[in-house]
Amino acid sequence: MALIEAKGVHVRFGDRVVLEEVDMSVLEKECHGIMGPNGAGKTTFFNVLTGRAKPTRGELFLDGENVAGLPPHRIARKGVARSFQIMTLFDEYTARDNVMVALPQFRDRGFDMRRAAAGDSHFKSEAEKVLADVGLADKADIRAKELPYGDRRALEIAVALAQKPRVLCLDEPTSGLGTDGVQRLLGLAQKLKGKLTMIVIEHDMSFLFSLADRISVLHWGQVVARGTPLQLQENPWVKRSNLGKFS
Amino acid sequence: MIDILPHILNGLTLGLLFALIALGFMLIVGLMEQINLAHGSLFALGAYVGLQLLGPKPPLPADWTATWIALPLGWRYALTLVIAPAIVGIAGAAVELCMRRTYGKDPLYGLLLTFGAAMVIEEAIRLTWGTRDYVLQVPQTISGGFIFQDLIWSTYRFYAAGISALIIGLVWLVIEKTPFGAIVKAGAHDSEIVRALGINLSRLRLAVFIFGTMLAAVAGIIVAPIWGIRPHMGVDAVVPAFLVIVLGGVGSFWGAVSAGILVGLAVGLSGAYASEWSLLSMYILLVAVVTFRARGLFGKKSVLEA
Amino acid sequence: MNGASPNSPDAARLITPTMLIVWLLLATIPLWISRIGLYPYLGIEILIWSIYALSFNLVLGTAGLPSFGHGAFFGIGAYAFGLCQFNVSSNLWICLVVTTLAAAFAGALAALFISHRRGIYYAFMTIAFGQIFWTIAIKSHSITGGEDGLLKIARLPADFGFVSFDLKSNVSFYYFVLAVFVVIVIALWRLTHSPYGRVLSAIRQSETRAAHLGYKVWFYKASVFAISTGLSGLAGGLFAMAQLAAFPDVMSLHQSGYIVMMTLVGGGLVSFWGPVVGVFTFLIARDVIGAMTSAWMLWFGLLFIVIVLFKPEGIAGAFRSIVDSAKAKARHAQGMSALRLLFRS
Amino acid sequence: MTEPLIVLDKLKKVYTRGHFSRVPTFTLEADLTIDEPAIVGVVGPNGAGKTTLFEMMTGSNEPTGGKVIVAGTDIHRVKYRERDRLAIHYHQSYQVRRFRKVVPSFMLASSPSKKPMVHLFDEPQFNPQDGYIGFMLDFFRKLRAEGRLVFVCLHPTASYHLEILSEIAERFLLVSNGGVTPHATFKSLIGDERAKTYLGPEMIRVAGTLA
Repeated sequence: MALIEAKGVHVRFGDRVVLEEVDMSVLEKECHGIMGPNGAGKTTFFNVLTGRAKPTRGELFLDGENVAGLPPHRIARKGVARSFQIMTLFDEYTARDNVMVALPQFRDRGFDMRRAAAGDSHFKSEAEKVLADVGLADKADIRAKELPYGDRRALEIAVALAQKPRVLCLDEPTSGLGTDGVQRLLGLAQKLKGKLTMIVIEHDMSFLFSLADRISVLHWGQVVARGTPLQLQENPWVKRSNLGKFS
Repeated sequence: MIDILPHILNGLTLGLLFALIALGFMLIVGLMEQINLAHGSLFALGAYVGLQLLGPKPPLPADWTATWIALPLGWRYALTLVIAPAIVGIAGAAVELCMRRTYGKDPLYGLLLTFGAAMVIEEAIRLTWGTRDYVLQVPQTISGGFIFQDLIWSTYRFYAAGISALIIGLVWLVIEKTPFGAIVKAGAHDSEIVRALGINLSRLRLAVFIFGTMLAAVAGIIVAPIWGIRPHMGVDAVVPAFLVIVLGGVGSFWGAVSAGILVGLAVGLSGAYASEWSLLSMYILLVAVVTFRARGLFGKKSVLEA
Repeated sequence: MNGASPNSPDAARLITPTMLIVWLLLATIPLWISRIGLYPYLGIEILIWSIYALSFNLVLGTAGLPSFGHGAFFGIGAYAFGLCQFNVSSNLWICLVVTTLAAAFAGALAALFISHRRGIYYAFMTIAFGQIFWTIAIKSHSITGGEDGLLKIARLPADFGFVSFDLKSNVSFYYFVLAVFVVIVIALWRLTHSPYGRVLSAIRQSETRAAHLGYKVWFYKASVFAISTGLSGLAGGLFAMAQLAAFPDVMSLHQSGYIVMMTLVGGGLVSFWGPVVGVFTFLIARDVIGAMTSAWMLWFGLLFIVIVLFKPEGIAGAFRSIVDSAKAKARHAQGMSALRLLFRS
Repeated sequence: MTEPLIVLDKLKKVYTRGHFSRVPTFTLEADLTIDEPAIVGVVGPNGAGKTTLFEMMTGSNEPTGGKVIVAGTDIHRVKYRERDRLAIHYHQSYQVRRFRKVVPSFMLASSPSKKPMVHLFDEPQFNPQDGYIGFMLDFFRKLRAEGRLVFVCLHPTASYHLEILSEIAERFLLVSNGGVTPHATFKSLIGDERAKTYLGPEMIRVAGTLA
């Protein structure tokens, strides 16, 4: 059975279709790509999936339980972590503190007012472990807003990973990255693949083709195509664009 | 049932005044996404400048004074409605020029700056005019009262409500039907577009701010004969103005107008039965509405929420 | 981050060197304050308002919640202290606990309505609640004395069982308030650097992110509001003791604005001690400028505008940025050497 | 399916200027019927009225005269929020347009259908670099296979636009000077004099090789 199952998820805003009866299923430990042009509704789908937006109608099952319309913190506690297209970090915190606050153990102690957070070396080492995973080990003490762009992207992912999620949702992780940055990210994503369920929104086709197990193409708020990268690459127009055969 | 009619009428006239007071505030909040806490002080300043213009020592060049005093009161009053806001507009311009440094930062800074400006204006008023109460003279035709169905009605209240409605209508026309209004609206939604159109955004903001300030001043002159003139009147005005804006929904013109009338009715009606507590009714109204409707009655999403 | 940088060694301490210095300085105030032309009562005022401002900054600086009606809770504390003393008990400790709980309860009530709101709507709702409590205080003549206030509040003795201190003189009362101040400073320092404080600060930086990390944001916002209003109420109770009365004036919108002003002028957004610096500046400016001109608010208003325009982080912030830029220079030098290492390898 | 999918019955839109003496500035007229599911290519110069036509077909722009009947229902008599269950307009602009509500919603009928029967794609971005074109075309075919009517409005500026048009569309509409002319084949479309002047000689030459 699929871990995530969207059934007829529908979001409208005025006369604009944002999501039109979207069905989608994501298997456990699968890496599922969502691609499509700008304004296609990809981020809205993520917002519905993570509780940031309520669908007008439709159901969204996470491990058999309908989570559509639950608030973000409830969904997060069920093990869904996300990154944001427009990076949303705790800018004044250091990289380590950003990750530390994301740890579930820290969250469980969120109402502890008596002990100093800094005094707990356990949190510190946990956070540093996650930072090392994304290659930020030596930047733990730098404040998020002072990190270079590529590192901020990596930190976004670290924050999501720190939640020990079952489902990791990445919203356009390559946006704004140079070729080197994309390669580094691809390496990181491939390391994670198979360890947890991943849903990756991406505009960059070649990135997804080399990463995802299955891809859904979203346009006009609807799934216009889906399949494995191999199947999708069979499309004559895709072939032509890959070969650069356009006059 | 008949007994309640005067209270409804009273509430309606009061509501139009609230809407008028909120109007300039609404323009600045809705179109510029800036909260002008000095609105109340500028409102009070309008009343004081009006008072000075209609008094024995008008703030005019010496050789004009004689001509001015010689004019009939009705004329002077009508001209005051234009001149006083123009003078207060200068103060508004000064506030906006200071405020420029806060654009693009947390809206909190704009709010704090105008809080400071409010303090300064209020203190300046205290220094210039002292702390005593004044009464604003109005022409005979609109003062006094009349008797209708055994009740005495104040002529001025009806005049004030009428002129409020008129000004609200005019402002609506300016926003909806003139190129200025169109640009101003575009400026609120997307300043990039305005820049791309080659419009000087900072001049536009200045213009909107001055316009809002002048509306505050007009409201001050119109409301002064009813509430009286004292340094504290600014706070008395700015709080209902906030309320009206939040209740109506930030950025919604008719939201503000209908919320003004709603607040007026709430105060008017509760005043009839529990006059001690009438001011409380508007806060309770606000809490009740905002609890259930996050953005007020007709509000749209705004950067001020983030 | 509110307070010293979270990774400074001070963050984990219960009592920091700065605290000791501040307390020592404050402890000497009664010895010299009269000599510089001021008076001991000013010291009491400064301490009480400092407690109030520190508690307020928990909401504004740490959690980033724009509360513009906090005066109401200070006032509720003042009334609660008086009413408890008249009707419940003449034990100082019971009265102070009741005071704190009453204000926290009122705060929690307001928080239930406002905690789901953000930004401007949050601010306006706090104003509305402030005005509601203020109106109630003014209009309930039979309970609060209306505009005349609640008079004849006594400074109850601080009874420790084995020893009891009489607080009637300003100097002894000063030391009592200082003791409360010491406790509050320790508690708030701990709280801001605890996991709870970290979460609040995270919420300030990005409510969205915090929610997606699984934090029940509204509950944090509500709880910190209740804690802050409770402590503000405690300050209000002390103020009632200081004034020997409770007046509705402290609950007005103006007074609520002043606490925001003090906190910001001092630099509450960036520093733990900012609110205290702000209270000092404000109250001393009031007395010093006030002695020279009757328009002290005009000058202070202008000063405030200048600070917002040019140093929005406030006085403590300005100090901090000087220290930070010195540190940044040092870090820059380090970074360069790291770069060199990289190229060599 | 007995009812035609769309009927534009003497549809007319007149834009005027001035409040008192109304001067017509632009008039659009259309009269046609499409019975079967199909993919219809729509071309025409900017300002010829394509968007107005689409808006009237989806019920967001009230016509001056005539009717739009979608699958047997007059779309302008359906509740505002249910009109998208009949015909849906996918446009490029990110602006959300609200319906101009003339009649309150409760006085209008419900939509008989749950899913839209007519899909209008207003100048979809066919960007050759990202390769989405193939998926988009497949999607049009899928909708058509499900028995729906698909309109694709294009403003050909590159030769592959013409390629797309000739590959995907089965019938055509030329919107020009306020008139709507149906064409059964790509050949007849590019044979139309108005299409020739609109596309220009170079594009017509390319089109000739495709037809």
